[in-house]
Amino acid sequence: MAATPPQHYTLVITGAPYSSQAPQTALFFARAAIAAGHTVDRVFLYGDGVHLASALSAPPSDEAHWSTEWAAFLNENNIPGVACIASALRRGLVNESEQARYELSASNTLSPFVIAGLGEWVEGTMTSRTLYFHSGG
Amino acid sequence: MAATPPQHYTLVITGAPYSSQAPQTALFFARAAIAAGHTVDRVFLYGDGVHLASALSAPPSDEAHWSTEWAAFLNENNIPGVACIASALRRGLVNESEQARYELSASNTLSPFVIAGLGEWVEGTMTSRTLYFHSGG
Amino acid sequence: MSTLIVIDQPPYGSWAGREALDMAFSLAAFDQSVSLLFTGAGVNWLRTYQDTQEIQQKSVERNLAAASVFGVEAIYADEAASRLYRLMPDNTMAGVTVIKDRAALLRQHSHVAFAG
Amino acid sequence: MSTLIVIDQPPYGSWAGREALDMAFSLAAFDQSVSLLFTGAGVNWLRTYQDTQEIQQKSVERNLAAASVFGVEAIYADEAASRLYRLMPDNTMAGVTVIKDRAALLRQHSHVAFAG
Amino acid sequence: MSDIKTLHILNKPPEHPRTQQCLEALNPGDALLLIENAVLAITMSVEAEVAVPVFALAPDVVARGLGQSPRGASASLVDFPVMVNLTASAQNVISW
Amino acid sequence: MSDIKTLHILNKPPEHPRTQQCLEALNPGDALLLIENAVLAITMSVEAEVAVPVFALAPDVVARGLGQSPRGASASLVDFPVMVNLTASAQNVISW
Repeated sequence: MAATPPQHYTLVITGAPYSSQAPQTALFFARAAIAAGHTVDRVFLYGDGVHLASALSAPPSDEAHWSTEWAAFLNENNIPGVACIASALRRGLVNESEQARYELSASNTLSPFVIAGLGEWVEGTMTSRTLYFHSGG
Repeated sequence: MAATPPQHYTLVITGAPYSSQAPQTALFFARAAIAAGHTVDRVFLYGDGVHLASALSAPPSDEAHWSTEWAAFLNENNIPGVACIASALRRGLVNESEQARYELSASNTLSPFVIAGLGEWVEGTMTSRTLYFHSGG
Repeated sequence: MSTLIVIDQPPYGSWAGREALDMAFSLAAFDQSVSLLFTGAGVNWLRTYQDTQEIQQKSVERNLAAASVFGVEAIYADEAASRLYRLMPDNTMAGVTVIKDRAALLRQHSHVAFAG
Repeated sequence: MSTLIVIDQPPYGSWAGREALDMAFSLAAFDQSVSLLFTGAGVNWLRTYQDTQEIQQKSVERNLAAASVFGVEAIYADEAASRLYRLMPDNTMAGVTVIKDRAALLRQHSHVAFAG
Repeated sequence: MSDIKTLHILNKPPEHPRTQQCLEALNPGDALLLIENAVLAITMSVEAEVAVPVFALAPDVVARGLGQSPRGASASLVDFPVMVNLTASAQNVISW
Repeated sequence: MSDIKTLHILNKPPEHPRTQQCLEALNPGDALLLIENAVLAITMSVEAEVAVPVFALAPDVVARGLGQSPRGASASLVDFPVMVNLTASAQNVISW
């Protein structure tokens, strides 16, 4: 197959790890895209997908740890990972400033993931090819 | 309709709040069961249902806060609320002892919810009528 | 670029549709072209007289009524699904365009995103 | 009391089936009577030669093979679903009982719990 | 009421594969309770297709704009106290 | 490859209502990529029912014990690099 010209991607993940396969498929896709010379502009977590950004996940040691695998990939490739703030607040994912604002007992966002608005997704749709990784039903 | 003899219930919730309607239906059911003189022996959170026990959820102020509504109901009626430890650890719900064991940055279990094993559910199936509140697809 | 947001899940049983609606409103807020398609069990979003007081959720009917104000270009409903769920002109909210050819509608948009 | 755990979702795409299997193993560990029913797309749990290395998940085939060791009484598969997914004796794991009448099986158990 | 053998509680929309499996599992003496997304089945008169009593949870029915039952519908609307009674008086309960 | 108008990526099992909607939306010039739960569709030879090229993601196929394609199957197995190429060369992509 002929190589395609370099593309810019925004990847949107709406399925949670350990509930759907979405974060795994998206990670394998992202690695292959980078390897092929494409650019991943950002990863946007929406709906149940925000759970991927949890710093408190502790799967059994003989299972893959999808949050830390994603975090390492984002760090290595300097890719922003953004969890939608509205989805995150409802589902108990907060950073330090939201912890303070809502007077919560802790924060639990895994670096380098950040929390921001849907504007990040809108920007993605305007400037890059946006692909969705949903729960598989 | 004739009143039925008092029953003991175990309620199992497998759907997450702000993702499924399961925790809401289960709460309305539990309130009605108590009001009718039945006993709710325990509420068991399994799978995505463990997110109900998060202490960090912050829904918009004009929406119901299902975690705190459930916590208040459990406190008022002295009902144990148990999140399955295996489901919880994968999904980033931990108490202080699991935080210490896995060297995590915080704990996020809302009192009076506790984290325990599937034995609590097995006990429920043996001694009380066990009802399931799943995600509605 | 024109975006079509597709909602094929019924209201209240899950949050996926609400969050898809937020996506549509957000695009509209940034002056991007966006329309909504309700299909499958999703057409039940469009029924009138939704009274959600007893389930303690906000009515999606009220949210949707604001769609055109927010700049959403069109609200489409799949004809077959509307018929299946007995949605008629007298119990369907105003401003909905019933369509027969979903595939053609998808082709007309350069970007399609499903709820959930 | 006898429990039937029903798995109607395929493996790997979601965790509901895995967690239902843990429920079955847990009942068996407490010496409770428990059986498994695979139906719908769930029958795909029963196919042989599952090689999950590339998706980095543990094979459910290996888990299921341990069911009888753990004390699960029976593994049932719905006949119509098995036929639909072309599960034949030569590509179905050993120890599975194919059944035609799901309703009768449900009636035979005092406690039925679905995956997810 | 105390004659219910198995109470089937369904919360999935009509298109969901579990809905068909539920309807096929209904036996004489059982009852079907529609809650959450499953109340949408009354728009297609599911109660005319099954041979057991059909109940629908009123708060879910009203929320979805189905408080005025479609013509011909005969599902009995019940509130949470009646749902509790149904579960307490049935021999078995299956949540689909 | 660069001739794909819309690449349809399906990850739902055959019974899921979105699968039927996806199959009905396929147009000449499109392609269908089965991933995750959707690869189960090759057991029922879905590629014989649709008039567009059908691809299936190999890691998902192999995980589900379908590495030895059933007789008559003609979906092309692809790896992640090819999936990337497909998405990069299609005019539009829809994730069902």
